[in-house]
Amino acid sequence: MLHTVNKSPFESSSLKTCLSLARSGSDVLLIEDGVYGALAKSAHAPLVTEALEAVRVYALEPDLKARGLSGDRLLPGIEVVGYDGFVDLACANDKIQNWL
Amino acid sequence: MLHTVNKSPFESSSLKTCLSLARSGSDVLLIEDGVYGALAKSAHAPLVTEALEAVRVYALEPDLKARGLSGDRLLPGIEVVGYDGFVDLACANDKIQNWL
Amino acid sequence: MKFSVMVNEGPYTHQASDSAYQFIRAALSAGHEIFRVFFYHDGVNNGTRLTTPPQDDRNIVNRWSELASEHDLDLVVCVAAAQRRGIVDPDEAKRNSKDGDNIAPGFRISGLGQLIEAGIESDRLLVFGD
Amino acid sequence: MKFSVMVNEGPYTHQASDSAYQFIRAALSAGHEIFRVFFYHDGVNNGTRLTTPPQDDRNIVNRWSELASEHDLDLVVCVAAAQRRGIVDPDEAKRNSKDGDNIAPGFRISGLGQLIEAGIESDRLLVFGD
Amino acid sequence: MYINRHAPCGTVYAVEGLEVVLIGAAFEQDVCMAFVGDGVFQLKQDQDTAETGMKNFSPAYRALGDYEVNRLYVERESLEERGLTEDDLMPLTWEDEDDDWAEKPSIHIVDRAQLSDLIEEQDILLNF
Amino acid sequence: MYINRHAPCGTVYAVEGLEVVLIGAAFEQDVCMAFVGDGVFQLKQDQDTAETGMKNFSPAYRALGDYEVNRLYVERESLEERGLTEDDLMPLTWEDEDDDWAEKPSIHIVDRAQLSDLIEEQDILLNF
Repeated sequence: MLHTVNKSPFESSSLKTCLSLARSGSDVLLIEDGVYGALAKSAHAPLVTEALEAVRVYALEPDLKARGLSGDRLLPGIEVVGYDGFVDLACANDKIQNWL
Repeated sequence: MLHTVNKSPFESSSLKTCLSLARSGSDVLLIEDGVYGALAKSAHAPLVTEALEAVRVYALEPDLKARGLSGDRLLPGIEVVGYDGFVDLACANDKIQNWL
Repeated sequence: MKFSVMVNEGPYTHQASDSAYQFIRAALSAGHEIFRVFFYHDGVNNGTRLTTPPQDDRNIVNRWSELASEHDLDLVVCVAAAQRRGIVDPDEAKRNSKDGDNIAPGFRISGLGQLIEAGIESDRLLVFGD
Repeated sequence: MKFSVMVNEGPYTHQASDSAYQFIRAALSAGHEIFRVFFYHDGVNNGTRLTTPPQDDRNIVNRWSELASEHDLDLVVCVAAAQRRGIVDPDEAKRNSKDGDNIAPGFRISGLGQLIEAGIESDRLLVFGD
Repeated sequence: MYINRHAPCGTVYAVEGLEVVLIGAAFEQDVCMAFVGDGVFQLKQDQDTAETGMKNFSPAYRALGDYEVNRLYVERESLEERGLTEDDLMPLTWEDEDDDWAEKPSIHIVDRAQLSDLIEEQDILLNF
Repeated sequence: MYINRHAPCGTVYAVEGLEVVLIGAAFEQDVCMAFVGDGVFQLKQDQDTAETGMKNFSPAYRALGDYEVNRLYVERESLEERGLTEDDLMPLTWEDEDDDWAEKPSIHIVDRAQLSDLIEEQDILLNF
């Protein structure tokens, strides 16, 4: 199952709710302001690091670049994908939950 | 100084930011979904209880009623006001900060 | 006391427009003056006359128009925000070659300077939004 | 693969409309089919032809119209949400006694059934919003 | 499954979400709803919007049973975090035609793990 | 004082807020800005929106100095919570005409208590 999160974890509970309900083996894609959840050294880094043991976490590259975040600022283990990768994830998972 | 907060503390950091920056002696008025911050027994009750030692906290009655919250569900020390009370607070304070 | 009010969210979508309306009514009842209501961000969507809300619901746009006419309120829609969102009056329609306009009675389109002026001229500026 | 996409926020105000557009372009490039794009909540505001964004910015509404014409996309604006927000086509204008319409080329107004159908008929339904 | 995560009055998401559920039920889809986070406030009893001038749409939840939407899952952890209990929620019911039209409760309190399982069982998920 | 609390790209609040600041400066008001919470992301270096198709408005912050908006207060706690440091921010400057047009930094990192004092000193507060 693919989960998308589009809100900053500093301003919304979406990421926390998503990670608390996503089953082991799920894909979680961070888009729009959701990509702030990928930041290393942030207050939410431990939450995401722990989640990485059970789910795969992706971040959308165009949205990272738009916000001035380069790959070396991200938590290790997070995969960076483009819109083509987003489409592939949507195909590879038979269900999608967009946490808005 | 009058501060207004219009977002649920469960979904937004507005209330926390407001209370961390409001000076002692300020008035804080909870409106719209902000009135959920007035709930007793909620996870945010300790934050608001502590704040009540330094600031006055008000909640807008029409917005409480719209959400099915009666006075006996609120933290002790929170004052309930109507729109007329909102206008009075805006007059009594020479500055207003609306935390949107 | 002289108030100005800024409305930053569209009708129905967010309670901000309702809250601003109720605050202004209460302020007028208490004998205060409303210098200006300034609509910014999605708030500009309060100013379209093309809405048709459900019959058993409030008509937010008409309510603003009626309040403006009763109390001679100055309802100003920000031009830059309105252009992004498709709120136009006859002048704007002409200037941008649009084939029609949708501004509601009692609203006028003007610049952000009107907001700055409202902040300077009023005793209090309140903001309702998201 | 057959995709449908739901867009719940207006243009410019929120990135949702941009994200949906970029996703659809990428899906089409990869050879997938877009069954329908359904505009709900403030998303209906993507369908007004009265916007005039700054000249150095993208024109979101025109971009949707062009994509629809190039790829024969079905862009559906929810009627109930559109009525609350003042998005009308000529039929709706007549039915609700409005003196004009503002629907952009390539968009059509229809009911929520179109969303349910899109959910049933498509392999995947993605939602972009706030 | 419709996942409801927004409080009822501050924004239109809850109302317009409910409109989708009612239309979706007419398509004879097997429909259920989940209430998580501030979404649990949608089911709070005694909502009275008169003094805000807004329309009170909370009675519409009582119609869900008539549309055969009778599985409303409410996350226990979300209630507790908000200091609410099941008694704070509207007593929503439906009539079971296979059981002599017996009136049965529509609201089911589930914990996070159960909700996670329920989400995984669904074909289509919509979030309001 | 303009208090900026929204991240830059996800919503229009930051852009439209900046438009107000630039217009306000033209009125020769004594203008300053505070960046709190996700607002600090507005000043992040190296923003490149090309692949999103959105307009990159971050260069406009560099124009603030020319409009004599040269007091940009950034809350230290907000930076730290996000794992950012002052080096992550755009190097915004202004030229002081009273000091032989010396180039001076516009960004001032302040802690929460200092920001609280600054807010209290203002006549008008607008939140974007």
